[in-house]
Amino acid sequence: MIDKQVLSVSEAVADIPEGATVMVGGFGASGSPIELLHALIDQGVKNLTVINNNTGNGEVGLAALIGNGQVRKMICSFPRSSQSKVFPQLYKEGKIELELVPQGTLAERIRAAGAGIPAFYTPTTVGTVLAEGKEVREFDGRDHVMEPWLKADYALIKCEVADPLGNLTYNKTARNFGPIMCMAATTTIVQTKKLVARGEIDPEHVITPGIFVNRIVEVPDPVHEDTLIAAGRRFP
Amino acid sequence: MIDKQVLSVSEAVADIPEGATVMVGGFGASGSPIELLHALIDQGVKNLTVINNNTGNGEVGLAALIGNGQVRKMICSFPRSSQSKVFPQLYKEGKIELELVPQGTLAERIRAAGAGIPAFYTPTTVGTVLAEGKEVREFDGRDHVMEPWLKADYALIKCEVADPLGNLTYNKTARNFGPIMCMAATTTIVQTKKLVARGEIDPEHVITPGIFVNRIVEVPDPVHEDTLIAAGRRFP
Amino acid sequence: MSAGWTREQMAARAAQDIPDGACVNLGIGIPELVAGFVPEGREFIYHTENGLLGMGPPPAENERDLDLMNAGKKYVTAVPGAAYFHHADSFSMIRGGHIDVCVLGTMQVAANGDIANWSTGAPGAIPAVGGAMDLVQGVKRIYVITQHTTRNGDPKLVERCSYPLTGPGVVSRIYTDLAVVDVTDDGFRVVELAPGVDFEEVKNKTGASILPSD
Amino acid sequence: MSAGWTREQMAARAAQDIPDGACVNLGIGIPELVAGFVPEGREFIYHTENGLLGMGPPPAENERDLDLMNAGKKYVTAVPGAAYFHHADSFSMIRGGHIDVCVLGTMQVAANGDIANWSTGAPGAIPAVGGAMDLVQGVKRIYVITQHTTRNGDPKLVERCSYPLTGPGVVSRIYTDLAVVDVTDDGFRVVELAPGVDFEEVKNKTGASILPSD
Repeated sequence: MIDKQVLSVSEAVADIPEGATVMVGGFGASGSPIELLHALIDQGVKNLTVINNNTGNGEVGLAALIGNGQVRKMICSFPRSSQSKVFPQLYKEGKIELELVPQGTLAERIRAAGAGIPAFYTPTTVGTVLAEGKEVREFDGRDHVMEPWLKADYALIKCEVADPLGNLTYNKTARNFGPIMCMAATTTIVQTKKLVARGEIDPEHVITPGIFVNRIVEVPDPVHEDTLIAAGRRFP
Repeated sequence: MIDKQVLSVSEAVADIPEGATVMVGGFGASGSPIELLHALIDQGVKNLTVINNNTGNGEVGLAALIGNGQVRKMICSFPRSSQSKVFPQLYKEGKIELELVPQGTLAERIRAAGAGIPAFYTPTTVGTVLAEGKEVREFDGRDHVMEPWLKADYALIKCEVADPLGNLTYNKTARNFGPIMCMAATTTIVQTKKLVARGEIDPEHVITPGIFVNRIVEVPDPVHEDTLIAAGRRFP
Repeated sequence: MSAGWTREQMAARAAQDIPDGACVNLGIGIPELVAGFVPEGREFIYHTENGLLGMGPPPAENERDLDLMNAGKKYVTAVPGAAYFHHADSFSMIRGGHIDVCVLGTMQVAANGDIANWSTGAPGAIPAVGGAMDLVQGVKRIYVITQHTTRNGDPKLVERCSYPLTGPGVVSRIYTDLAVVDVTDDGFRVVELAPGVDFEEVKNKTGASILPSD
Repeated sequence: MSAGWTREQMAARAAQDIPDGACVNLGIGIPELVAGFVPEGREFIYHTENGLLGMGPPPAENERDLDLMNAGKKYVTAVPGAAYFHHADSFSMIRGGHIDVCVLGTMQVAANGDIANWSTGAPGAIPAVGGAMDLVQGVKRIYVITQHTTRNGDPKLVERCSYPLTGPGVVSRIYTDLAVVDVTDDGFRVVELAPGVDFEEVKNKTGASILPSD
C-alpha cells in the first residue's frame, strides 16, 4: 500500500542539499509551513534559492531562515511589509539577491512548470521597467512579454487534511500557492494538520491530487506566524 | 441580489447568433449538456463553430446539432467513435470543416483563453504532421510548438449543483472540460441538475466560481446521451 | 473649512460608478472604504487576489480566522456564496479580464492613463510590486482614488509619470478630493467638481492640461 | 500449438516492469489488461485523462454511474483515495511529467523510438488524435504492447515508421507476443524471448536490425 507519511519534520527535510531551489507555500502568514521551515533551520543547509510571495515576517519561519544566512536568493513579488525586517536589512547590505516577479506572473510561471509549459505570454509588466530584457510580442494587437516556467527542487507546503496517497485539502485563503507549488517541485513535502485514512477525503473535494505529493508529515497543532510574532518569539 | 437564473433552456440560448463560436462541455456522453443542445436545435441558429472534445454520438445532442446543418466547423481532438455517424458522414461529403487539436493542447488553449494568456509553448505534436505550419522553438534543449489561446462567444455546460451567483460543482468525470470552458467564453450558460440557495455550496468545494458564469437554468432530471441512444431516440 | 471631498466621500462617489453585480477588487487604503458605500439596491462581489471571491467585512477581533486574510494581509470574512481558489486561478480571473472594476490608490497618474503606484524608483529602495501590474493590465476598468496633490502640494495628476510605471494607458477615471476626472483621448477631463471647488482650483493643482466638464 | 505470449501474458509481462506506487496511464486494447496483472506486493495508481486519478475496475452493469467514464468512454469505478479534476489539470499531469508509465498499443514503432499509433494517413480517413500526442511527449516512460506483426505478417517494429508519427523517439520498451524489446542507442535489442521463440524468428519478423540480448 502506498504510504507517503514520514514521521517527523526533521526527517521530511533531511535530504535538502546545499544550493537547492525551494518553493515555500503561504501568502504572508496564512499557509506558511512554519514547522517545516524551522526544521530546515535546524538542518542548516545553506545557499538556498527560495520562492515565496513574500520574505517572511518577524524573526520566525521564512524570515528566520533568511536571518540564519541560509538563503542566497529570494524570488518573490513583495519582499517587504510592515512586519518584515530581516530581508530588507540583508538586501540593503547586499547580502542577499532578489528576483522581483509580479504576483500573477509568479503564480503562472509556477503553474506552467507543473504543467509542462516552458514559456507563455502575458500582458503583465508591458511598458514597465520589469519588462526590460524580456521578449515582447504582439498578439491580437496588444503587446505581451514572454515568461519562462519556474521550477523547484523542493516545495514546503502546509495543508489542512491529507491522506497517505498525498491527496490534500487546504483551509480558506491558506490555499494560495500550495496547489501550484506542489505541481512545480521535484519533491513536494507537506505538513498537514490532520492525516486521515485513504478514502476519507471525498474525491470531489481533493484540491491537490496525490500525484503531486511526495512526503507527508502530520503536525496536528501548527503554530501560526502571526501568533508567534505577537508573542515576541524568535527562532532558533 | 445577484441572481443568474433563467427559467428555461430556450430562454438561455435565445440570443446565440449566426456564426457564433460555441464551446460545448462534455467528454463523449459524460457531461454533455443535452437539454441546452436540443434548445439550440429548436432555436435554429446556423453557421456555428463548435468546440468539443468529440463530435457527438447517435442522433441526439451534439450529433443532432451537427446533423441539423447548424455547424460549419468543429474544433476537437477525436471526431469519430463507434457511435458517431453524423459528423463522419458530413465530413466525407465535404460539408463540414474540422480543426484537429490534440486533447491536452485543446484543454490548455481553452484554459489559456480564460487566463489571459494569448499563447504558450508545448512539446505536444513536435515532430508530427500536426506541428506543420506552427512556430517551433527550443527551451531547455527540447523543441516545443507555440499554440494560441482558444476563445468562444458562448459555452454550454452541464453541472451538478449551482447557486444563483453561478458557483458550480460537477459530478465525477462529467467535470472534464466544464471548468475551463466556463472561463474561456464571453457568455457561459449552465444547466444544473440542482439549483440551491446562496451559501449552500461550501466555499472550499466550489469548482467553478460564479465569476465565470452568466446564466443558470435548472434541469432537474437531465437525459443522458447513452440512455437516449440505447433507447433508439433521435432529435429533433 | 476646507472645500472638497473627504476620504469617505471620495470612496462613496467611486461606488456610485460601479454597476450592480460587478466583481470588484479594492486596493489598500482609501479604495478599501468603497465597500462601506455600496449604493442602495446594488450588490458587489469582492475579489481578493490571494484566493477568495466573496470577501466580507473584517471580523470582530475574537472571531478572527488566521487562515482567512485578504491581499493586504488583513483578517477578513467570507460571505455566503463565496469561493476559495489557488493563486494561479485567482490571477486567471484578473489577467483573463473577468474582474469588472479595480479601485486603486496611486502615487501618480498621467493624462494618457499611465499609472505609477508601486515604486518611487529611488536608489536603495526595496522594490515590491505584488499584484499591481497584473491588476492594471487585466481588470476591465481601472479606477483611481487619490488626493489631488501630495502633502507637499505637488500634483499627482501629471502630464507624464516621473515614477516607474505600473502600467501604461490603463486608468479610466480618477476620484480625488477635488473632482472626478476622466482620462479621455484628449487627456484629463473633469466630470464633476466637489462641493465648494471650482475648475480653476482643479486646473491649478493638476500637473497637466485638463478640460472642464461639458 | 503456437509459441509466444498471449495477450494476457504480454500484459502480465509489462506489469512486471512497473514499479510499486507508479502512476500509470493505460491505452485502449491490450494495455488495459495490465491492470489485471499487478505483481504481488505492488500498487499502481491509474490515471485516466478525462479527469480521474485512482480509476478502478469496470462496475457491474447495474452499478454503472453514467458520469463515471474513462478516456476510452467505458464505464469505470473510482478507488478509495481517488481524485477528480478538470481536463487542463489532467493534462498538466501528463505534459508536466507527473505520470510514471504509459502503456500504449501501436500500429508501428521504429528502432529510434518513434511511434505511429493515431492515423494511417490514408486519404479520406477522418483524423482523430485524442490525447495520444500529449501522452507520448509527457509521460516519463512509454511502453508499447503490440503483436510483433500485423495480421498480414508485416512487421510492426520497423526501421522508420511509414504512418504519420504520434511522437518521435519516445518509446522505451516494447512487449510483443514474441519478445520484450528495448529501444536503445543502437536500435532494437531483445531483452527477453517468449517461451518457444528463438532470436532468429524475432529477427525475421522485425522490420529493422535487432540485437540479441547480452
